[in-house]
Amino acid sequence: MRYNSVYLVKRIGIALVTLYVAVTLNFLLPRLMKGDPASALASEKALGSQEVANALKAQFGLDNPSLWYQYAKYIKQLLHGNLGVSYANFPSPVADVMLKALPWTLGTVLTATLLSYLIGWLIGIRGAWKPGSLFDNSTLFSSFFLSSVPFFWIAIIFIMIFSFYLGWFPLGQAVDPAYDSFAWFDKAKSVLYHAFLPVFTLIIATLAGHILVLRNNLMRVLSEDYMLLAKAKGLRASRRKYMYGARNALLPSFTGLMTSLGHVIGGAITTEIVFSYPGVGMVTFNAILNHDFPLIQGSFLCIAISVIVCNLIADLVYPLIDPRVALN
Amino acid sequence: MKWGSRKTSVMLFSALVVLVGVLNGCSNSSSSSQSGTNGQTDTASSSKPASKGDTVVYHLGETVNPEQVTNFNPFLATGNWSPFFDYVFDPLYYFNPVKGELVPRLADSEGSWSEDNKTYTVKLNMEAKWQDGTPLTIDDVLYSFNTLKDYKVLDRYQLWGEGRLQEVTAQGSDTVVFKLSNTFPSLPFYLTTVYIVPKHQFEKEDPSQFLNKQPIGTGPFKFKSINESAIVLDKNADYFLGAPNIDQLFVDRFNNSSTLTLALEKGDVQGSTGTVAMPSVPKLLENPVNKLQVYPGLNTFSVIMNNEKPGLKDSAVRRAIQLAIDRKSLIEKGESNGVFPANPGFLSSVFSDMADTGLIDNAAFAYNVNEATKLLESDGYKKNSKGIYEKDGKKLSFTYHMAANAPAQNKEGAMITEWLKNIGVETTVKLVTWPELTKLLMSGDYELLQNGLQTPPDPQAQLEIFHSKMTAPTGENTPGLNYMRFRDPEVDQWLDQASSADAATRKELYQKVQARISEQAPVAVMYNVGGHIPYRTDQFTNYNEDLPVTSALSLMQVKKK
Amino acid sequence: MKKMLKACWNAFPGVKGKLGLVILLFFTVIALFGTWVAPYPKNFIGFDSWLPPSVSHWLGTDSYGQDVLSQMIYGTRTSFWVGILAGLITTVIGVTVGIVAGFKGGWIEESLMRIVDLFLIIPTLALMIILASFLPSMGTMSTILIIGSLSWLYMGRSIRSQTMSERQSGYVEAARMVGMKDWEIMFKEILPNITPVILANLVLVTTQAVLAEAGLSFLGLGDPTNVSWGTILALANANNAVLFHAWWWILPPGLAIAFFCFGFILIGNGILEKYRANRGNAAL
Amino acid sequence: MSDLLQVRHLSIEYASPRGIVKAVDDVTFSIGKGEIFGLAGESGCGKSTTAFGISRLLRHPAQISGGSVVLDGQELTTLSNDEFDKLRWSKISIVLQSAMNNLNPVLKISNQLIDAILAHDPSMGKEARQRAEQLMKLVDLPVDRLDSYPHELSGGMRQRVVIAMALALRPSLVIMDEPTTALDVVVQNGIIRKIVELQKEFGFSILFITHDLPLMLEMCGRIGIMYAGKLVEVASREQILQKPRHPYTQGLLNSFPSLSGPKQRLSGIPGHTPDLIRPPAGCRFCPRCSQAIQECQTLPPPLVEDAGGQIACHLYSEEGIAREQASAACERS
Repeated sequence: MRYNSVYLVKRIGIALVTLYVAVTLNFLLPRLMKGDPASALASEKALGSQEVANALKAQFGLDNPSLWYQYAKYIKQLLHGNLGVSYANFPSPVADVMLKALPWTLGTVLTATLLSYLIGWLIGIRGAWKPGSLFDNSTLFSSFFLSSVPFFWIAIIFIMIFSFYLGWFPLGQAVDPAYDSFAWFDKAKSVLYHAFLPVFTLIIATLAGHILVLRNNLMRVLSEDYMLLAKAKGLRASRRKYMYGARNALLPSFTGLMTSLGHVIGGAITTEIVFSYPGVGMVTFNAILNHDFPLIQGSFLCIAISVIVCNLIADLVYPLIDPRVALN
Repeated sequence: MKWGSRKTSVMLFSALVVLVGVLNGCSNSSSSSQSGTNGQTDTASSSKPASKGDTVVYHLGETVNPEQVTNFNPFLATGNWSPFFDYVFDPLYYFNPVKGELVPRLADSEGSWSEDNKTYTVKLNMEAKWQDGTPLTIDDVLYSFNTLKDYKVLDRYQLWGEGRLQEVTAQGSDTVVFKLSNTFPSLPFYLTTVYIVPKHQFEKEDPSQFLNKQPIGTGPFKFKSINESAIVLDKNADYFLGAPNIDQLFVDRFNNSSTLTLALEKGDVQGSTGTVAMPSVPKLLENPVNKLQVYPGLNTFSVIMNNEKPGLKDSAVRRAIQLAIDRKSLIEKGESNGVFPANPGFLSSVFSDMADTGLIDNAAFAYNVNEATKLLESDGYKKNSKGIYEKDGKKLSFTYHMAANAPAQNKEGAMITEWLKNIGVETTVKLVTWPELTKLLMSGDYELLQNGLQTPPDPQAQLEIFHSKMTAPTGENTPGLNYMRFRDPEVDQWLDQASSADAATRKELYQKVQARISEQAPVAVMYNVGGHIPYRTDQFTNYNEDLPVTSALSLMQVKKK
Repeated sequence: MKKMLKACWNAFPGVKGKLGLVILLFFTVIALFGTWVAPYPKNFIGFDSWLPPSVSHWLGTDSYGQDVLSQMIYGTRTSFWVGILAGLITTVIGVTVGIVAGFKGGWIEESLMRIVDLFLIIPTLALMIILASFLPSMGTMSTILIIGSLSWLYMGRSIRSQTMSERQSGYVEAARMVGMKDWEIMFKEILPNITPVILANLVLVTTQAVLAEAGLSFLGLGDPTNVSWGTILALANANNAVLFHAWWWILPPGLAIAFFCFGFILIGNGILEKYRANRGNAAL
Repeated sequence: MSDLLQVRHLSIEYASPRGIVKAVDDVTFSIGKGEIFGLAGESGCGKSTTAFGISRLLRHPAQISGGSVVLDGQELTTLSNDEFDKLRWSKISIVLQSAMNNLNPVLKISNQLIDAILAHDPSMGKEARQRAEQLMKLVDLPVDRLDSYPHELSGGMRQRVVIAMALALRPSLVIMDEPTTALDVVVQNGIIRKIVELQKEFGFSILFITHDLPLMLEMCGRIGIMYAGKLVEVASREQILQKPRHPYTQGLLNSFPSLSGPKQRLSGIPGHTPDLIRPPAGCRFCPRCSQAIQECQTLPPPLVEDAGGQIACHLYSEEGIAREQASAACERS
């Protein structure tokens, strides 16, 4: 499958521009917040001695108020992969905190999004294939209902039922406390066992949207002539349903797959709090409440980069499933 | 054991890829490894893969955020979880909040003052050894204190501030001499805030940046490893005050108190050092196995008032506000009896001998709506059409600042603003983040602000909050905690005398200060937050109730049932 | 009066539309007349805590001793107004951006869509938290402003694609030849034609607004003196309702949000179904 | 010639919110082996519905409500779906109208050709590819085009692929529903000539559906005219050309300009098609028929079979003929 180079360059170009704008916006956003944490931190921790406040300010690079200076310093640091040092948790480097937190969020969010899309599609296909059937109506109405339920409410309900009453799953956290002493296989099992409920919550919370989208797309595709031709050709139902129907129906919702990532990560913030899951959500939330500029920038940047990368991957994979795109 | 952050994240990705494959098969794999223990009271914590031999493991639950385990350097105020140092390191003395007294740790016995009260000598207990085997030396102690002098940023409590420590020298190989530039009777309390660090490890690093990922202390527990769910500590078999009975101490990490409380109820965790959702405490106590240790503390939550603002200038208004607050129901409804009644004279009952406990339940300051309205009317305030008190055109309407994301605090704030409306004082609530609250307090850009005032373990420091040297006019940042802009020359005079007086005169002076504070009511106190430690007694016994039960010295003695 | 009712009844097409209307009316009644209906005053702390549902307290009491039912009724008002007003603000912005981008095309469209893509990247909830800490006080109005100004992204895109397909149709050419100015064409010609899509999107955006408000209050950024379904849930979680088996404190807010949004979505889909029936393309 | 396809009293109905629509009402005709039979009529007269009814491709809510369809002596309407599937494409294949999306945009041409073959003979494997190449040559398309995607081909080429696909299993009947309507005239001519050529070579019969009467006259041996769900006239090409009997057929012919011959004013047919939910009592064309007589209002005209083919019009029923001669007489005098 040879790529059309123009398409490739255009896609990567857009990704880079978006990344740059995200970086700049990322720099400005926390600055818009009132209250500069260094002086607050200084007063809180150093009980008001002025030299201590100045020492802290110098360390945080806030001593020179000019925005351009801070911006230049920020970009320079970024290029060295150094995301600066967190204020509220001085002197821990932001990169360190993010590196530990990001895999957990991306792991759960990506798995949940992919599985939710997969399951949503299967249900959507089966529903649209026999419109008006009991299955179709029941999934339709339940997905209407499910699509309007808050993430964290589902999380609380699942914990109440599966963890607290039935005890099938742990109450939260990401791994078993005795994780370090486990053998390789037990470690993997512990991770999966703890990740199951959060992922399951994210799936249920996002499932409805995908069912609706694909069902609408497939209804439209089914009215196309090539579907009629496929039936006339006496092809097996499964081939018509998947190779002809679903392959065309998933195209518009495929791009939606990655752009909804930002939304899912947003939702994951509340889920991680309820599940006490050490992801980016919790770090971002505390950073914002503590006005911790570097950590806010770090977490936003990581989220922005991961979403941009995923979108780029989606853009590159898209021509593989829709030949019309690669050649125009 | 390398701190596994990089390894864990790589492992995680492979694990989560496996997740996609194994998810459907998950139900059987999870049931096989997890014997389905159900809710309520169950015996052993859920049977994870059997740990080696019969090592006795004590699980302690805590709300520890990911950013709080990025360093284990006792000098640093941020990025670490402070109770950790109590387990792994030793200060000279330990301040026992339950009894309000000092317990010698690295020090052999109580220190002794010179005649002019300007030098304090402490004899060390040389039995102590570093966990990597090297013995403790006097240089370690000198290094730990001199670092605070060299790195201004690290001296949070200003031990080397003016009028305090001048020099720390060794006398022989086992005695430390603290020379002061002025009399500073609370020095021993301040010594409890400095943990002694191994010089041979720290001198190679810059103590203000050193993350100390492999901490070596002298304390009862040794650092073993850390992962996303727990900090693992092994027992220090040759701890000089006696080896702990339990083999391993797991600090289970949660990022919110609700999950922690559920773990406590389910038995996954045996105790906590205190951040439990207070309203769920009564439910915990219904189960006979759970106990709650409560003791007063150094943090007094109150409605802080800017005494320079119009309306709040008159002490009558401030007194009325204090009387309008139903402190009893705040404690019962808001904090479910997990906190202590506050002292209108502000000094915490932790310093039992110094605090004027009579003031605490004195009827003159109890919840009394018509007394409050009478006070306002006698001061010339009249109710306007909308039922708000007014005097020569100025109505009693204030902004009421509170911390965002503290549901319990917000609930209590809503209760207080409701009560203030009952006595004709109007409020508009403003929610801001924690750092902003401090900024508003410092700059005085507030009228009423609900927050806690935390001080070091020293009665003098706690009362000096009301000293005029600790404040600045509204618009300027206050040097100290006197955010109320409260000035009273007599209080200043009493406090200055007390700072260098002997114990008896200090007690009497403090009584006068407390009486004046309760009269002037610069702040409307709510409750005193100390320790509220829930712990289970079904698997472990021999907790030492005279100490915080989950502190290092108590956990040392804890035994499996 | 009868005729007006009849007209309004079939303004909500299909079984779905009618069911949705019934649910919506139920919540509107509670939102408007809640104060008289609620058994106890707002935020009234007068009972024992953790009482299970009983005759005097249909939904029991919470950890502070407040009657959950009356809190829910007062909560309806906040969530209702947040949903409606934030939904309207979002629709206004979304439609304007969508139509202008769809109609004008060229660099205007490109820049607008780049902004939309960018904001889609950053999790809206995180952005809302930042804005929340930026505005002076966290009253219900500022919640509405925050949600309104940040959730028009999906709508903008959907309206833009709809406008682009309208732009090719004949009446737009005719209008241009008659000499109508751009904005006239946009708002007098195209807008009425895509109203069904706008209505369908309005409905979706309103549900998102209610969910966003619940999220914000859950994270503690709601207005504490006011009560909404989100704050009830936040307190339920913070005060460990699960431990107390207080299902009567956890379930109602979630179910209320779900039913409220369910009603809206039904209406939305009813409109879309009717719209698709006579226009034949999936607009949402 | 013996009949390949006999359609007897076929009726197809739609359940619409306003009531039952009788799209096809009691249609009877037959197609001989190797014959090109045309079915013409205004859009909405039920010709496509008839074709889809025969090949069981009706979409919900349409369903066959009566009549029989016999192909090669085998009754189709009573077959189960699986049995019918065996017939699909091997006995009956179809060519649809729109060149734009009658091919699956995301599959290569080769896959779409081969999967029809494999559906009926899974063991084919490698030779299926050669069959596909033969089919491409058959319709004069370059073989390397097999590996390209539908959007890489022009409208005409796509239609040729569909025709090749229709002939993949040598079906005995090919239904062509307006195969060339979406193409420009030049390409249409090429396609039509190719169809006729292939028909001669393989001898399959064609049910050719269009509203373009001149095209049909050029191509089909026998032609059936449908109006509002009814088959009003079936006759040979010459019969229709020289002496169309049914007034509607005459109207249709008059509304097409003839390229040669004098320029005359075109006279279309006034009025519009009746409402199929409550069709008029008598002959459905009566309201628009200039030669309507008394019975037309009340009595649905019977289908009369005679030398010239079939006709459903009172003018040609027994009483009708008598009155006809009478009126013709007075007209001549």
